[in-house]
Amino acid sequence: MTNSSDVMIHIENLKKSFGDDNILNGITTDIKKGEVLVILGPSGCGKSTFLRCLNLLEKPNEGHIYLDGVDITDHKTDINIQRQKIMMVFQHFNLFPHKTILENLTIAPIKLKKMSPEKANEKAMALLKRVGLEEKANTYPKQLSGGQKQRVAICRALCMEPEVILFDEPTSALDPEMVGEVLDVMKELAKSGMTMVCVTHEMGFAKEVASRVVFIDEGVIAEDDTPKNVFENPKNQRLQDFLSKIL
Amino acid sequence: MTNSSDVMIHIENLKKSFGDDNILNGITTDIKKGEVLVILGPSGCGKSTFLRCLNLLEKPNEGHIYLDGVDITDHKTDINIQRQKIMMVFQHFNLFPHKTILENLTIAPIKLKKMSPEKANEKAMALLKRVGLEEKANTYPKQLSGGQKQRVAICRALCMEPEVILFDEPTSALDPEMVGEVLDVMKELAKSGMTMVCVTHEMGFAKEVASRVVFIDEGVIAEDDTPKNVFENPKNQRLQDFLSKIL
Amino acid sequence: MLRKSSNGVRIKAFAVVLMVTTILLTFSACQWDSSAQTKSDVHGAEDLKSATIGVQLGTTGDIYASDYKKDGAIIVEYNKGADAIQALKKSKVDCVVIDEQPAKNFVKQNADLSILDEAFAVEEYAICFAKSNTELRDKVNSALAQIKDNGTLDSIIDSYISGKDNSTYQYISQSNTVPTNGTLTVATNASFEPYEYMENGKICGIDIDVSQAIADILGMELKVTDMEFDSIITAVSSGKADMGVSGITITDERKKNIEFSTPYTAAKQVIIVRNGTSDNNAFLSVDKFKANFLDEGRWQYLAQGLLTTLQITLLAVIMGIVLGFLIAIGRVSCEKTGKYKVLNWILKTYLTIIRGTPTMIQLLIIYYVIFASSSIDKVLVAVIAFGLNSSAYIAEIVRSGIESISEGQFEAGRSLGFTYAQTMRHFILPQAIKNVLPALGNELIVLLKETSISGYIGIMDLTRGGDYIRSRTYDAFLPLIVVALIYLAIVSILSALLGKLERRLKNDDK
Amino acid sequence: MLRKSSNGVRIKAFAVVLMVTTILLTFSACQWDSSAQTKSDVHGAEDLKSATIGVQLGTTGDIYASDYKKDGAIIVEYNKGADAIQALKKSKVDCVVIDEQPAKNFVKQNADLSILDEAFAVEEYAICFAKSNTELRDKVNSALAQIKDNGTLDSIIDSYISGKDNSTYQYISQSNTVPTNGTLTVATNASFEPYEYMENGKICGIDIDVSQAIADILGMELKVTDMEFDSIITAVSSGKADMGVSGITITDERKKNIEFSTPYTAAKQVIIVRNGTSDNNAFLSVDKFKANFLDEGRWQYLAQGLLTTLQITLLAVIMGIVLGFLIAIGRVSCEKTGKYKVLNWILKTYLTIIRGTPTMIQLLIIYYVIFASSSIDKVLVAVIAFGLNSSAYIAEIVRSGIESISEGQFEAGRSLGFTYAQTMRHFILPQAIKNVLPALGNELIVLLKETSISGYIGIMDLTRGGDYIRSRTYDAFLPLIVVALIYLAIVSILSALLGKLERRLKNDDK
Ligand SMILES: Nc1ncnc2c1ncn2[C@@H]1O[C@H](COP(=O)(O)OP(=O)(O)OP(=O)(O)O)[C@@H](O)[C@H]1O
Ligand SMILES: Nc1ncnc2c1ncn2[C@@H]1O[C@H](COP(=O)(O)OP(=O)(O)OP(=O)(O)O)[C@@H](O)[C@H]1O
Ligand SMILES: [Mg+2]
Ligand SMILES: [Mg+2]
Repeated sequence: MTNSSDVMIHIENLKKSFGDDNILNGITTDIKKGEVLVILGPSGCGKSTFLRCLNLLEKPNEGHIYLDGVDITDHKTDINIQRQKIMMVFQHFNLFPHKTILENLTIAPIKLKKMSPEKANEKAMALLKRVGLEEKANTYPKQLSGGQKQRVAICRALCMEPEVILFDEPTSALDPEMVGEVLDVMKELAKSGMTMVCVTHEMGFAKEVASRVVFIDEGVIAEDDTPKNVFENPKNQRLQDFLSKIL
Repeated sequence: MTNSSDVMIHIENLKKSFGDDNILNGITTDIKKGEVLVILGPSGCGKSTFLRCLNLLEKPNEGHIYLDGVDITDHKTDINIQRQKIMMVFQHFNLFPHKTILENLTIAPIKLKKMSPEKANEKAMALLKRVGLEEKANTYPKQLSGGQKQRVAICRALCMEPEVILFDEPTSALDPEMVGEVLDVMKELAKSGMTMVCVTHEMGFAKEVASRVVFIDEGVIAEDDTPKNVFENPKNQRLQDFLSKIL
Repeated sequence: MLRKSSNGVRIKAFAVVLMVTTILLTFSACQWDSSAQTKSDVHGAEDLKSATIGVQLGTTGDIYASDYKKDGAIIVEYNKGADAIQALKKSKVDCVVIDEQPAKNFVKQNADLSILDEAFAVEEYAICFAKSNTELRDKVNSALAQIKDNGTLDSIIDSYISGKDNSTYQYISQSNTVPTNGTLTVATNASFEPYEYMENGKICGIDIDVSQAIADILGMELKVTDMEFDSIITAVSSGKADMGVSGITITDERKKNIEFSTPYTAAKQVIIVRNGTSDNNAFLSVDKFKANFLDEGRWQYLAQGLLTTLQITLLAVIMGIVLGFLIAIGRVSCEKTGKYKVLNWILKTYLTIIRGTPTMIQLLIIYYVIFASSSIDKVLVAVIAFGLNSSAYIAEIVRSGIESISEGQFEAGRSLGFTYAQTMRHFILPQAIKNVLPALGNELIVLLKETSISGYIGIMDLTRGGDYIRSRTYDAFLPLIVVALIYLAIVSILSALLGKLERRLKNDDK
Repeated sequence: MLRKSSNGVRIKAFAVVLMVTTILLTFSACQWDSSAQTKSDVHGAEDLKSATIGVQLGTTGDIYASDYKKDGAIIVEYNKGADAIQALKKSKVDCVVIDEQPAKNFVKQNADLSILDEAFAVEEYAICFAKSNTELRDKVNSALAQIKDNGTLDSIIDSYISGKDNSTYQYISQSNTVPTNGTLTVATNASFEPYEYMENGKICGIDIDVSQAIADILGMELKVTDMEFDSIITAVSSGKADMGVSGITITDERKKNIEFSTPYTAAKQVIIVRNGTSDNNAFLSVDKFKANFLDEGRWQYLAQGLLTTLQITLLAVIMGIVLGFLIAIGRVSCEKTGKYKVLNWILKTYLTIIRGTPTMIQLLIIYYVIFASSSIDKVLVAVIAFGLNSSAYIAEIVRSGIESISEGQFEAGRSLGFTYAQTMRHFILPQAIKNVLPALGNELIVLLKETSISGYIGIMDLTRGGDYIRSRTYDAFLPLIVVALIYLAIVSILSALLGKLERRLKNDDK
């Protein structure tokens, strides 16, 4: 068990199957503090499943995940407490349509962190200002464009002051003209030192921001290197095929 | 009242409005026996409405339509008898899904023309053979492709031995690879001397088969000429715009 | 269940008006070909021989009328006098033989019925004395005449016969002086209500009050002795009693042995017939309206019934919603987690049972089986029955509402660190509720209509209230129609509100 | 209304099994805390003074029990003896005072009840003779002993009291020879059923049969004379009649004047109490089952009721479908053509009324208002009521079915030269029917459940059948549960068939 202080998440032999389908076949890796990890892989290879295992939206069949040294796969761990450290941003935003933007941001801190509503509102407004949406605070999600929604979703995650944020194809449900505004927010976040795990097809983002790129194939990590090496000098045959298709 | 023997349909000052919307603003024209009339016009100009007025699926507000010398807009005319002379082929085929192809073809002759089932079947099979669908006789519409459905719909019209057939964009609901097979049937029909009125965006068909082309704009006939003149030397400004867009 | 017409409230207001017309027309049409209102063929007791006679089961009228069976009369026995009258009005029988007192009431309320002048059977009651005691007899006769004239006799009889329950008259000894003329001993047999019977250990009844009134006039003290009926005459003859007062019918046989006073009352059987005047076209008359709703404050049955109906509906729907939500949440949670298989089975079975059996049966089982031994209020029983019933339907509504919320909402909640229950509460249920509000409103309407079966276990709900008035006024039309109109009005109002709500929710979602 | 679980039939078969368990558990749980089955505190007539006494309204028991009111007893009067017994079982009263004969029946059927040995009140009936006529008295006494011994007396009494309706025994004069010992004149008062009363102009009854039996033994010809009750003793004393037989109670007073035979029968009031044995856990015993369903062929009520229910449902759904289709076609045609505005209004109003009022009210209006005057069969009334009711719901189902058929189908039909009606018939309706079949099936299920209110107008449907058995066996549990199971079974079968149909239609459309 690696427990050096700069490791945020330690993943050990993670396996996951749905019925007879083995999706993840033993994944072992460390995610360091402040690292921006980009995960690549063909459709259906298990990228989302991997991400969802990290905050236990899916229960792994085998293996261990240590978050800040705590084994979150242990039955005794209170997963709801651990999840507060590791937020997720979804492809389809999943904002709460019956709550205003501000409420979307503040409900979790208020209810779960017992933050005072005033403080939560202040914090939320600061975050919204950061992504340029402070004037939308009191509107409802349906009044926002896709890009705006995703920026709000990122703010919602940040509001909980997590240690890691997971992104599952955060731009692939967006119209092309909106992709940029979301990526900008993510880039800024990466620069601010946030630990991020991103599943994305935005190679530009990966090249510019990622500190490490992992390629998943057949349920295992088939390549794990710097973006430079991965894009310019891919060793794995499948990765080469994959890159030739999407670049 | 023009009643020369070679006039099939005489249309006199036909007006039609829906509520306050005046769609047809006084259309007057003759359709001769054996003529293939193609009607052009921008979307929503009233082409379908015009066609539907011809067999009284829409009731004109003003004007008269004489079919073979009979005023079908007259209250005293039995419209159900007159309609048997003037069949319609729809954009969405409108086959009867609960009846077999053969039944689709034979029900009208049997019920309306009191044709014996044997004779109707024989006739229907001959028509199906003509369009290459005899082996589909006992299947149901849902088992056919769009092109096959439209060919069946044409056979259904022919089975009633009409004097005129109206086509309302018969190919525009079809996948491109199926357009040809339907146009072929229509061309063959035109050559056989059938009087046809077609709304279509298939300019190739219009150029090749039409004996006359009519352009409707603002509810009146804005241009009425041979295909050659219409396509190569359009006089009306709107027609020029229209052609420049679709060619 | 109730799809809404797009035109909404205006159409409905119109509908209510048109409805009355339609029903009236239907009704008139139906009445038209019925030969209900022909005059009876019975004009006297003689005609009974070939008549169909309605009687109340087991009454004197029944016994007397049965004598005509051998002559070819057909006797139809009804449980209630009112039913016999109803049958007479509908020409199902030719006449009704019944006691005079109720007969008078019936005829008062039905202009198309008359009592034949010829009494069918009369029994006159008189006071008896020893053959030798004509002195007392004469005194008593003059006393009787006096109380007949001043109305005392009628008041006494009325208080026992017509207004027994809420009698306002009670004969109270009126002599202020101490009786000075000695004792008047009266023999009676206290087992012939209302003439003489025991109540709270005291002998009372018409005969006793009459005797008291006579004693007052004669200035004597009354002493009543109870004995066997067949001993009374002996007691009077032998002088053990001064007189016998015990509903004694004057017969020739008896006259040989004893003296009778003038009769003080007569128990009469009469014949009611249709008189040929039709009261058909009067079925919306002011009188009818008054009889059905204003007389004796009958509208209160409807008001009370409406309250009960609304009470049952409201409480039941609340119970249904609470239970329904719990069941739905249980079902969804079980299916989602795959755990608690037994709970899921139980819930599923519960739903299958409730939705596979009639509400009526559920009501009966809950009333007669589950709460058989407890003396729980019936309205509460109904609330529980309808609450359980609607809970099953509401559960399925809510379940489909929850399932219509995308899985992503769940994941968003959980990934923020909320527990399953918190996610449900804060994110899933608020959205689900909004989605199912129209369906819940519909369920309220369905339930309101369904509560009309409460009368089966004897609850005075709106339906039963109308039914009750019907059983008092012998008029089915007005009470039932008015009840129907009340239901229709409530349903229409609820539908209109529901439509408004639906439109607002739709606009909200835009 | 009835959403289907995807697992279909297998789940349902399981559900039925589990259901019984669930209900039994619920029931046991409910019974548990009820203090129903404690032993009564009444051990003899003395204890009545401080007891709550159940009686049947207006019976001798009622009158006698009322004597204890002054001592502090509480009298609760029930309309039916059975209700009083039910109340006793549920500890709502401490004991029931009632005639001996029905009491025996009740106790036979309820192991937890007993009759106290101490009879509450006994009236012995005997034959009376003139003081001087001891010779005849002795002869009659020995004749009475003879018919008591050979069972004739019991048979006579039984045939009048317990089995009156379906009596198999009738006393028929057994002497084959002509009576040779002269005439036996009997005085009676034929107005005391069942002892002596007039039937078809003849005097009959227990006393008459007993007299006949005695006359047969004595070899005498019987002659019965009807007279006033209080004249009988005089007639006998004076020798006008040989003996008096008229349910005459032996009293000391009478003994002074006449001779009595040995009593030939006794009318007894008895006290029924709870004996402390519980019959709770026996509610599924073979005996209970036998009592509820096998004895007296009671299952026939269910079978007959089920038939009636199915009959009403089926006929009503047919009527509903026919009417519903007509209304739907009318509505669609009116809206499409924009003509016949009045017809459209009437149809809309009809739908609003039917769907805005409870089925119960509709049933009552149709029974008591529309068909009040005709003697139409009640089942037919129900069929019409439920048919009209379902027609409104079916009309909306069909209308939405028709509207789901694309306009193009209409145009195709019309453009081929078919008339509006032909197009409807050949193209629109066949497709619409296929679309609405599942909804119609559902309506059938809803209707089946709804017919359970038919009992309200006195139809012996399945629900009422169970209710009827309940009123005979004083056991609410078994009959109602079995009825519920029958409904559940039918609904489950229909649901399964419906599911099959839906799957097939879905496959058809692929
Ligand atoms: N809840 C589930 N039950 C069964 N199979 C599942 C479930 N979730 C995912 N899968 C299967 O697991 C495999 C991996 O899914 P996953 O969504 O992780 O792929 P992915 O790499 O994210 O693909 P994409 O790029 O399309 O998002 C797929 O074959 C999918 O069908
Ligand atoms: N039943 C109707 N009621 C009201 N408006 C109608 C109706 N049918 C057609 N219209 C209107 O009449 C106008 C002409 O319609 P029509 O279908 O004849 O146009 P079109 O020339 O066939 O167009 P397209 O090329 O799109 O088929 C349109 O504006 C349409 O909205
Ligand atoms: Mg994915
Ligand atoms: Mg068109």
